[in-house]
Amino acid sequence: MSKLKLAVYWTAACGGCDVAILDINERILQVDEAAEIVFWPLAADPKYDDVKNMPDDAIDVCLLHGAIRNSENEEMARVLRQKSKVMIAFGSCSAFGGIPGLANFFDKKEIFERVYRESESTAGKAGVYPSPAVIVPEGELTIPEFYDTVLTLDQVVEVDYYVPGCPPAVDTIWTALEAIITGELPLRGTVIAGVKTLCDECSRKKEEKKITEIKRPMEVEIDPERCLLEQGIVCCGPATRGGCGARCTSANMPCRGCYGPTDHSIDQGAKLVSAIASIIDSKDPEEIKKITHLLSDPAGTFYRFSLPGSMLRRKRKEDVS
Amino acid sequence: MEGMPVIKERNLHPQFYRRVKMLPGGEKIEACIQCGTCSGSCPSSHTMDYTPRKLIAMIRAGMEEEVLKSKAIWMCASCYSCKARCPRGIAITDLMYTLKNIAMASGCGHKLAGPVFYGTFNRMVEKEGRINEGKFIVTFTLKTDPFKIIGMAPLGMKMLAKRRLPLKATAIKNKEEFRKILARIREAGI
Amino acid sequence: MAENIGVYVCHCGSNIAAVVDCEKIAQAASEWDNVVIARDYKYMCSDPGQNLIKKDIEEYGLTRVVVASCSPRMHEPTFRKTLEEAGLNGYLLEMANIREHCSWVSKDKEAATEKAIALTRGAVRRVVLHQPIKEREVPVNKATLVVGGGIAGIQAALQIANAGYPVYLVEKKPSIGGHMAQFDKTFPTLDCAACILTPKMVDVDRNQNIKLFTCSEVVEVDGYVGNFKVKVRKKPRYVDEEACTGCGDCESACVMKNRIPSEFEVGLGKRSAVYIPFPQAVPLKAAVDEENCLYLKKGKCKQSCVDACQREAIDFEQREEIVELEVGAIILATGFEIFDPSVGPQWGYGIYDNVITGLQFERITNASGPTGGKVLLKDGSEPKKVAILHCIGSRDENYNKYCSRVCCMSSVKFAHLVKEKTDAEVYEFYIDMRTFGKQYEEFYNRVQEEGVHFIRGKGAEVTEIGGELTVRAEDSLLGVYREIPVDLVILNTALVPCSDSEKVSQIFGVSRAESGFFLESHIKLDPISTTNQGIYLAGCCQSPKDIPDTVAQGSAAAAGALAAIATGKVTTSPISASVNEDICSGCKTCLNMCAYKAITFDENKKVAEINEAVCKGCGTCAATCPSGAITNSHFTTEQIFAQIEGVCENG
Amino acid sequence: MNFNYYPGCSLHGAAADYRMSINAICRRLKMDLTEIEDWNCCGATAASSENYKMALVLAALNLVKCENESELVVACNACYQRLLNVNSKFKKYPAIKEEITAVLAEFGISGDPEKIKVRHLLEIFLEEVGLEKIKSNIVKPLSELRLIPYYGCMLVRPEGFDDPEQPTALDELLTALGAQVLPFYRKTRCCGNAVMSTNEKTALKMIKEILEEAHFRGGQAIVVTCPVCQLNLDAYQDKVNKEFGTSYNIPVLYFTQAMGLAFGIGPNKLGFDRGIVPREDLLKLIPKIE
Repeated sequence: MSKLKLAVYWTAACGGCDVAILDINERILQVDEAAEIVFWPLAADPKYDDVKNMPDDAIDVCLLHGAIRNSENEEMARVLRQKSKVMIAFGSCSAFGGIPGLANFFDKKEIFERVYRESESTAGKAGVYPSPAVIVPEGELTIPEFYDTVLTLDQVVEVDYYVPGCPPAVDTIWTALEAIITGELPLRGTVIAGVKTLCDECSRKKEEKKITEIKRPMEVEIDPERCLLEQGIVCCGPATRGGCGARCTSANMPCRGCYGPTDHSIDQGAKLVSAIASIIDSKDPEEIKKITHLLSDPAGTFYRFSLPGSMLRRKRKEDVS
Repeated sequence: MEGMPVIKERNLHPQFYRRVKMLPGGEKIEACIQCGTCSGSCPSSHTMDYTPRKLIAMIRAGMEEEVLKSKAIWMCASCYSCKARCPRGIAITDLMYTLKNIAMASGCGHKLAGPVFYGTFNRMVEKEGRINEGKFIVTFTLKTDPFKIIGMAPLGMKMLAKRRLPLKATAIKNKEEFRKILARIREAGI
Repeated sequence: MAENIGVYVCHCGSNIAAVVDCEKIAQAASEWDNVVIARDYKYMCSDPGQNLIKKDIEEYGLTRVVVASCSPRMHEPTFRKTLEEAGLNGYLLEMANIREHCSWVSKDKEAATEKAIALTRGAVRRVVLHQPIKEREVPVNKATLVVGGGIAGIQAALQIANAGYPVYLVEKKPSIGGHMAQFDKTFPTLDCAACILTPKMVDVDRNQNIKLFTCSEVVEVDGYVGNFKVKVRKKPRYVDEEACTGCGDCESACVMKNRIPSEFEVGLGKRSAVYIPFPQAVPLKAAVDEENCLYLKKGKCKQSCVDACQREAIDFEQREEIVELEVGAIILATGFEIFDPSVGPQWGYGIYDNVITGLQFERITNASGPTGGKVLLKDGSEPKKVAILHCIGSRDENYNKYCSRVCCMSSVKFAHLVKEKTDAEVYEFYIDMRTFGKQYEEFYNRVQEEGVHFIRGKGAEVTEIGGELTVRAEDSLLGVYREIPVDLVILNTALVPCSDSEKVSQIFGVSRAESGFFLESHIKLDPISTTNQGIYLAGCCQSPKDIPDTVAQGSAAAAGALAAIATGKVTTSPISASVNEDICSGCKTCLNMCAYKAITFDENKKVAEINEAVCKGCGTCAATCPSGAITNSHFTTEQIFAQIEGVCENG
Repeated sequence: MNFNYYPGCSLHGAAADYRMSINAICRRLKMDLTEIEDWNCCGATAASSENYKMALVLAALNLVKCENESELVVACNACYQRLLNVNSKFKKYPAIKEEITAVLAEFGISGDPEKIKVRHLLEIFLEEVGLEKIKSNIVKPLSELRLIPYYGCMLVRPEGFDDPEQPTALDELLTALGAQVLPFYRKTRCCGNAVMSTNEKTALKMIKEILEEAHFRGGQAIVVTCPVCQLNLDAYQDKVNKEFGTSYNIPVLYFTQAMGLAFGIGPNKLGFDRGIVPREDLLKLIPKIE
């Protein structure tokens, strides 16, 4: 039997997912035994053109991590889709937009203004913005075009499976890789991770969910036994798919929501808003306002990983008349 | 006896009602239930030609001239009892101010003591930025009823004796700009 | 999903058709996916209209039906029945409200029609995802709990007991009778309140089917329609009810005799620490007032009451007990309280001696009251001029927005009683005279003829000028300000919700209106039910009302309860929430959210559980559930989103 | 303690004794009241009567002279209400706020009146200084004095820091000074100043009703919080007596004068001799310092 042909590629992301794959340690040998890596910019030599020259469906499985932020990301996603039998959105960026997706609270113009003009570190001639093409004496130079809106992978190409996480936990990765190696892939569209939310895995004691204060982890001496949310620390666990092994909460840090919503919720951020709102223990509108104002960045907290893939997708664009 | 006064519909001004509704104090007058709590609470309604309640009814009917020429609006002592007690939350004191504003702007009842009093006061403020009470009272009295000055003399003397009438003029420093600002806002109208 | 949908657009006579183009909706609908037939008709709710649907279900093999008409609150049951009669599950129906949401709120025909089309399209999209669900039948416990022993509760209790079913009547005070027992004569016929009330009170006492709990309060209600479990806290009376004969010897012997302001006399009379609330009290038993009994409070008293009682009925060892009851229906008849006019110092209450409330006047004029029925001032003299002020605390944004409904008539009655008993001039200060009941206008007319001065203008201020009480008001018919000197001012105060009504609403799971009174299911068509099935309202706890209306509502509430008891079963709505155990992670976010206490937590499985019989299908938990494990049947996320998408889609 | 301070025109005129007593007790309590730079008249009832925008500008011009997020202490009830009123009016009518802000901006004036908290001097004594501190300064308790607390209308209406009909702040302060504070129903009745010049009869009737109850209650003095009330109740007692055939002779003092007496400050420093109705008899009821 010929070896599985495997590709790993990285679009708008931090690259942590690549490292995470390597975190499976010696089990990488098992992967190597079963699969031939035909494309992996981090670890192997093949170039874009090599991929482009492959026949369609030449790759058995492609793990693509990263959101779609610019024209290059999109182009490569399309190429890899065409060349791969199975496309896996690997990691939160690719599955729901991830951290790069927070840029959807702004638009291209605002981002450029900040980065190339207002930023404290901008020196010299401020206000020169990247442009996709520029004419120099030697001819035209091009760079990828920066998009207004960050997209998830499945907003650009069809995706067969999702492996969430920022980065995916080793166990989650191994489950996915094992399924690939053995060929026992689940139903198309499956999110390869837990079914229930994180609270199911979290060993903290849950008593009564009523809070009168919202606190940040460093502002409080955390009771290591009790549910963080019940201690007033915003934990995204109740609305976040499990499967990660509750690594954060067992390290006394609240869940930040990187595994995204469950199969049964449409919008993780909205679910978090209603869940947090539900447990605030007050009937006085003024007091409620005071409590909620303790949360400094609600949108960024509730949609930290899921904005582009949520119903909101992005901040409303100003109507252009 | 000439019989019951008849108001001809064509002499009414529904637009007056609409205008008042747009100005401070006019907002909720459509909700008035004509209970008279305002008039009953008012320390000066017994001297009014129309009670505050009736004024609201007249505004709603569109009786513009009658309202603006009424003496009642100048009797308001601005004590806000009516506003505090109105069961419909109507800001009646503000409404009275608004009616005075319209009346003064349109020159209605300009000979009444009220508008003269306020006009004199405001001109002094515009000129000096502050009020010298003694000077103001004398100016006002001379404008309205010069003979009254004589009657006022004993109290004036007493005040003077008690060192409560400053003879020194009082004024602000930056009069130029102050006057310009006030002129500018007055030209914006009400 | 392939379904055969029929769309029916109702004209509602001209109610809808005058603004919305019904034909156009039907035409548009006929183009949509799954719609096999779309019609418009003058009255869909009429028999021919319903028959049209039934015929189409058969002929076109319809599997889903959309009716675009009025609010589903009106006719959803009607059309569900139509579907059932044609063999379809009633929940395969969806209604689009194109009357209240379109024609009644718009004059713009084009826009209203466009909106109506959008709403209908939403309904079509949604109905595809509807699932057949079945109503449940639950057995009904035959006993009824009536809370509150005023005239409303008495009427309801007697009605049910006389039909042969058991009733538990729970009253907070030591005696039943409520406010009506304090009244003197009652409008419009002037029969004495006691004469018509006490026979009913005695009936309650004698009726074998009624178990009366006085000095008692309901502290907990669990369960659901047909099967409520109620905990009643029975406070100690410190008097053995079996032994006490109501002779009053203890009362006379009490050290605190005539030292405690009597609640029944609204502070105008004094009582002892052990007392019989009033001569006709039921049960006619003494009770010890814990707050004021020297022995109970300080442990130091010579206990002359114990010595005085030949029946040895005084029992300081009595302790509070919790009684558990099981009932099928509950009637709330918790009544009202009187607005405290001292919050508005302009009325002089609490400042001037001779400014009293209407309820105090009832006691003064009552033959068994503190003055033996004589209308007297504080100094014992007879007033020569009396002012009666309407609307104190009513119709007033600063206090209560609503009209208290009874004050115009009781004020007129007060005027009559003053006239009957004194030679005083009477001035009534009113905003609008509201005498709308049977024989009410006639009564008003009679009192007018007695020479009462009716002044149209609210009494704005009661003050003292030159040592005389003076009412300031505008006589708005004359357009003049008046200061009327009087000797006595009667403030006819608002009827306000009981101060514990919020607590009571939480215990029973009923809602309150903005005014604080309990909220009925439908203000016109179902004024006795609440949103909590099986719990009914009677009397002033729902809104201020006079005795005739209170009695009528008491009977109506009894009829509501009896309907379920007589058939022995009730159907409950199948719309309820459920937990998908495979998804629930046991985060417990939902537990505190249920207003009906339907959610419990299974500590073994570590998942939430919903008791569907208790669940009212409000959807709060489903919205709360962060993992999406809770679904509300008939209101699933998919159904709601399909509807939204249908509404929002252009053209 | 340091506060921005708006005295108002009267304190430089008829209410010289109010000014003196404020200065004396603030020195005693170590409070610094800093008059805002070149303040102008609040407009009283006159500006509002002619043009409500002019009234708002007059008030706003004073407020913008304070630093953002600071407080402005006002001594006169009428000025207090006028200055306080700007913020509620601006909140209620954003368009008016915009218009007025624009006009001020034309003159380079940019402050936001809504950022300034306007407070009455009485409120400051109660809420900032505190009754405890005031009590600790008392050397001559006013226990022999039966005082009528008179608040006037504009301290609490249409808005303010106490109940609009039956406020208690002044009662509390005077009680703390050891005085016998009499129940007084007409404590927020209007003194009629706004109509004194235009409708004297009405104004006299209004004054009479206040004096009537004060007399009936057995008050030895009326204590006020406002120069306008003081002037009306004090200077017109003669006229009231003539008009109604009464013989009222009730001294009217400022609450700050009452405080000064209790603090043992010399009456002359409090302007005590400046009452139209002589106040000197009251001094006999103040204990001598041992």
